[in-house]
Amino acid sequence: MSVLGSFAGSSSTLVGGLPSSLAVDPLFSRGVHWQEVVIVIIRVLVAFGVLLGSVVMMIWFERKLISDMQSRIGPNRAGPWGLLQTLADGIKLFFKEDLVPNRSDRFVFKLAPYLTLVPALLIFSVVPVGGVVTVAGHTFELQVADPPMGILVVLAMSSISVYGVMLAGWASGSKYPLIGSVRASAQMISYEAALGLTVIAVVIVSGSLSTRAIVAHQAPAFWDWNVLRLGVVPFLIFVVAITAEMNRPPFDLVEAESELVGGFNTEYSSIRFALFYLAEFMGVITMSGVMVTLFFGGPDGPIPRFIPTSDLWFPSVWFLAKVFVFLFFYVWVRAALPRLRYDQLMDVGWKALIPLSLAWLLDVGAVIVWGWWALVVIAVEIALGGVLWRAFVVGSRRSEVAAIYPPIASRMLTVVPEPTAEEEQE
Amino acid sequence: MNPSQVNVIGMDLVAAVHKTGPDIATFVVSAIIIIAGAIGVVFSRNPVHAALSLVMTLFGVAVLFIEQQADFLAAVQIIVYAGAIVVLFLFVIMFLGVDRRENIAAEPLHWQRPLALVLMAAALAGVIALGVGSHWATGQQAVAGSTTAGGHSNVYLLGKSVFTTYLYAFEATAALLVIAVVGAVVLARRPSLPSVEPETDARGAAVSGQPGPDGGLHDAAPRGSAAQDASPADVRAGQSLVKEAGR
Amino acid sequence: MSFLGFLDGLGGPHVRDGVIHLVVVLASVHALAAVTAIHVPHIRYLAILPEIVMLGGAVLLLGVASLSDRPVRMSVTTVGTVVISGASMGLAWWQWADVRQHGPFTTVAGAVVTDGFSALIAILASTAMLLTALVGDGYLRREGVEGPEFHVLAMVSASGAMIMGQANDLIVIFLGLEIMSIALYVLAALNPRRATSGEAALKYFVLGSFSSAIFVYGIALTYGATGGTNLAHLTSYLSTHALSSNGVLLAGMGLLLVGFGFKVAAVPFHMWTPDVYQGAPSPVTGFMAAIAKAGGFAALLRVFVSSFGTLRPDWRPIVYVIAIVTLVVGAGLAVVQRDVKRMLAYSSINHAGFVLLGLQAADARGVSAALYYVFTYSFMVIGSFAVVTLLGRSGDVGHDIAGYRALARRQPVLALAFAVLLLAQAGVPFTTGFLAKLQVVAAVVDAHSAPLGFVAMGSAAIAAFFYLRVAVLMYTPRRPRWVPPGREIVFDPIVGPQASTAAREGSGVSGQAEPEIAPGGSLDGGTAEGAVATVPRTLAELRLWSGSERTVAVVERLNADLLIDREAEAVEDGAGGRRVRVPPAAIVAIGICIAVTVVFGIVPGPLVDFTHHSTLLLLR
Amino acid sequence: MVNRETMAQYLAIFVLLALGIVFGAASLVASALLAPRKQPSAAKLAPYECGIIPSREPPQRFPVRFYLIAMIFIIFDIEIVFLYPFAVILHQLRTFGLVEVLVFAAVVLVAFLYLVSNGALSWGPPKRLVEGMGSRTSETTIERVGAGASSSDRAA
Repeated sequence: MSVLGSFAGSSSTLVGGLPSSLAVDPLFSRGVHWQEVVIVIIRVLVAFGVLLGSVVMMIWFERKLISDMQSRIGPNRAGPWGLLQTLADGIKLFFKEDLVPNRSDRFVFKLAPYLTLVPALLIFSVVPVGGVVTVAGHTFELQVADPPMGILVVLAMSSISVYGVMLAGWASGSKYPLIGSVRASAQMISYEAALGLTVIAVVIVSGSLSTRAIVAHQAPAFWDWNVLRLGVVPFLIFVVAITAEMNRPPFDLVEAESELVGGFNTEYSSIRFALFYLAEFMGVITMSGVMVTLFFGGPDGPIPRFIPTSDLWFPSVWFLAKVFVFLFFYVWVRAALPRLRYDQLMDVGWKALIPLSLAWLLDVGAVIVWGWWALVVIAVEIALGGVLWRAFVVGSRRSEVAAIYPPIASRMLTVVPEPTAEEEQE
Repeated sequence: MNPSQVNVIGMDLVAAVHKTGPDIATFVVSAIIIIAGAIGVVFSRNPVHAALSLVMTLFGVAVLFIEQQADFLAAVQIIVYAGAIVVLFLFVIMFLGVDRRENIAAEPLHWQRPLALVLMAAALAGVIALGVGSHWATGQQAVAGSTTAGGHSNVYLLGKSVFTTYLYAFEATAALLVIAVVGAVVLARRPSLPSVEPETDARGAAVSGQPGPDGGLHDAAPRGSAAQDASPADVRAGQSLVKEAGR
Repeated sequence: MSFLGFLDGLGGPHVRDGVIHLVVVLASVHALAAVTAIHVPHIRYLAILPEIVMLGGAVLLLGVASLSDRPVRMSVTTVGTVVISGASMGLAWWQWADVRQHGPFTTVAGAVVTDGFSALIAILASTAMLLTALVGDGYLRREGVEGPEFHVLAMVSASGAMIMGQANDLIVIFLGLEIMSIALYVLAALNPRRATSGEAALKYFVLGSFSSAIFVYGIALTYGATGGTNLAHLTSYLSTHALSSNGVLLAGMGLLLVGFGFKVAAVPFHMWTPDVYQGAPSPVTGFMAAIAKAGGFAALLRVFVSSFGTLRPDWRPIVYVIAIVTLVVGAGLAVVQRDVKRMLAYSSINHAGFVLLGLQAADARGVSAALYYVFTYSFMVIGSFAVVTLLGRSGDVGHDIAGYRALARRQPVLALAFAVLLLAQAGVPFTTGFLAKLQVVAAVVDAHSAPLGFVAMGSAAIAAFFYLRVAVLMYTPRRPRWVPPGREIVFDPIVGPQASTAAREGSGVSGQAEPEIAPGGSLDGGTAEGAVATVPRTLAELRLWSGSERTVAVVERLNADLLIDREAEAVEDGAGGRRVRVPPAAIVAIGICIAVTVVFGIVPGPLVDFTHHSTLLLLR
Repeated sequence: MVNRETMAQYLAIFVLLALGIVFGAASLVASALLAPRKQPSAAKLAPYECGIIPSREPPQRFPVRFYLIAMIFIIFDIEIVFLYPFAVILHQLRTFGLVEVLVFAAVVLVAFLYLVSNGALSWGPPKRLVEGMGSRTSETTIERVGAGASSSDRAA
């Protein structure tokens, strides 16, 4: 309990920020000093560079790991162990023809890659990647930005990222991209709800939306990480939802090659295609970072007693290590699992994840407020789960479809009789 | 809050408030974004472009919210409006086949557009007159209290407000959501009996095919296997297949 | 214990705590709760019980319907709705009694006020719901509309009106308005067999949303001018600040008036009314007329008379003008209508003008009169549309006034009921309609707006004409049954050129469609009785009639589609005209409406006292 | 909390946004400079159809169910938006707040039940096939083609 008490104190300083006396009228004191602006710009540049570099590495890592898992060699020509392969591919794409199909909506077609790239990039801004550092008298956290609504930036951007896929498919003016984008947009909004609900569970325990505060609440050691504190289930839901949100395997129906050629980006070539590709892998990295932030204590080490966390480098190392685990996980899943069917995908999202995550977050709230009496809530929820199941059964029964086509055999074999004279007169 | 006291404080602050450079810059930029987006919504011939312009406007409004320190509202603006409602618009526009350019030339009431312009000018003048020459009780920090009074975050205060002052409104929203759902289903439904209008009936009888056992939800397209696995349920594509088979 | 000691030795108190944590993860989260508490609002449940019952009932009905395999039977939903609205009404009466004894009170952080006014509106809304459930039962069976959506939406809509009646905060008023309106938009589209139903819903929705937006803007400006949305705050703020010429406040008030004006169909904002009333399913139209007016006027009276009371000099002239225009346009345009529903729509605009008189008076007497008017009008309009529903037959079509000719011969009871309700709307003495008109006019004359009273009486005279026209037509004998094709063109002094159309239909020649098919004739068959003869009943007859094989097929199919349940329901009387079967539930509903209208017209005391006391409690 | 500190945070986000856009634009410019300039052939610009010449428009209509999905999503999104402030102040609101939210969630759950039981989420392949059409003759084919023509008119 002493541990818990200490968080409560730390949280109020982090969340509360300045005392109210200083915030009498923010209009007076809103100016931002130029030094701060410079620091901000430097931070952003560094973060951007690091992110781009890690994307390049990630692509290489994925290809290499997948080939290992499939007993292939993978890229091994460009650079040592094929490390420069991604770079080479990128450069190659610059030299390719930039086609805009003649049936396309040109403006939207050109806009779509940005709408995919920018959200993936902005999500990274709220992920705390390290501890507190002091440079030239200015103390700041290793994090691009820590707005008070931090985690909502993630959700807002993931809801914006629907646009990229949706518009890319529609603007192409072609069949397969359109189908891919229809699937993708329905899929993404479906899993976004589950995503939001699990994040709420996290917010309930930490009492703040700021990512830095969420991380601070998970100090000092691994048993206080939200993954355990919330009872693992929200984390599992989050992992599934985020995977589907990014259209990663096994939820990559968007670009199911066997059915849809290349999915929503079939008509894209050259650097526009590269931007989509970049955004996808950037999403993998940033979302892994979000997961670490929300559930695995961000840059905190597992046990502070043995391994220091207050150092300049250790937090970042911890963070990278945790993120790496998730990156490995994604590649592994891609290699191991087959793609879902569309109805299975929708069923998982709507019939399992969303009800479960809603129930779980209410449970968390009930436990906080009522303690053991929350069991009553849980019992009621289980009963309601039965009711929901009943509704699913009714729904599937009501929408049972009559096959409109006769059996193939009869279609082939029916002999069409010549109309008799009488019938013709009739 | 005692109103008279509020008024005194408000009056005192009117003179004192002045905005700093970044504030003005933020405001100007987001105002341009908002207005450009709004103009785009009105003048785009392609509904998809109009919807995207709407997103632009919403984004600009979110920036203004941030500038007013309403962080949470800004996030909600993006998540709900841009992320859900305009997506629904786009679904309807793109996937239900209304994404065609509108023919604006056809205008049943030819005096309508000049009248709209006049009314718009009048409304604009009214708004400006109101903004400049009137007494506002709100707008100064002191009235509603700081948006982050007492060291609490914006969300905290908003939540407090929702669960105390506006509790009844909050619960009433649930009813609103329920009828929204019922309405969506009712309107997406097809009749279980044939239409009574003779014109539609002559065709409707042929078109409606099988109304299904329950009068439940029906897709706009015939529900072959194609519709089931969400591949294109294009009406014409389906029919021309039949046509080919018939030959 | 030794285990914990061991852990202590291993990793210190952190580890120990952590292990406890892992064991009872959920339970220990409990300890995170902070100490500071927010002062939560006190809720007195009596104030919101009618709404809770109504909304809860709707949600329950929806849930039950969702979980049963086959569609819930109509009798079940109807009985359920009647029980729920009855319970809600009972609770509203309880509120009324409580308020009479202990006085009004506010609750839920001042967002809700319970006084006689709100109790009256709750009683009115739940009664309207009950009557509509009775009327709707037969209609829904006839039209083959399955499922509980009608009842659910209507109940939610009714609770929206109740919320508007008891709201003490502009935000709550807005939510009540939206809950009421959105449900009504969907209800208007409820009959998927008629394209006009969908068209009506679309028009209502687009214009209604627009007016809602205006309303919200009004709220925003009012908030800007006063710094609050709570009506009590508004009242106290305006009484302590001399803001009468404040532009923001006036603009906000004006926009609020526009928003309300749309809902109650006052004249510059009435454009939707005729189309929507005509297109919406008939029981819905009656419900809509009652509920939208009740909710709209409830909030309008409360906001303007009570909160903007100090600004009377500013808004009374506006209401004066709106009232005049509403009275004149409503009455004037109703005269030229040929469709009964459309005529009733314009007449409802006219009635809105009368209620506005009460608002214009802007005192206790005016509010009392307005309440009385709204209360009694609801019964008249629901009853009228109940009759219209019954006469509409399958498909809810053929509301042509010409079709009402000689109704008294075929269905004397129904004709009598309709006549009584129409006369009551016209303001004939010994009905509540007369008292209602008398009271508002008296109130407005008292409030030194006598010219307005004269205009109102003039419009009542015009209105009497078109109500009486229908009443007289119902008692006018029918024309000869069979008119040979193209032979005779009858000019009817009352219905005018319509008669010739009817004659053409009688000949089997319809204006719009192919001559042989005569769809107009078959559609109007029930009421425009000349048409009855047109559609041949047997194949042989048809062949004689047209001689074309193709026509046979087309007409056969048309008949199959159109006459499905007419066969089952319609009972022909000897004269060849078709009687409609009147479901018992509808009889009960119409009976209640007429009883209220006539009984309280003859014995005015109780109802007048009722509305009078509600007003006193409002103004306290 | 607000003022300098917060504004600096948002400034960083906007700088990152600008940087992302600049990066995208720069790479497009680079591609425009480096890519081959020749006019692509008509075949290259045609929609990709696996080598088959496209003969009809891409589909105009998708099942209404997609629209219903978006509708349900809005409902849940609004609920979620209300839950965020609730989550932040639950520790202060305690039982009261939780009960209010449970009521809210229960009402929304009924809406969800209604949607589900109306088949809005039944994507699956039909579990039981009902024979909807008799065996085929030339007559039925003609009928079907006729029906098809009129229904495509309606869709258009």
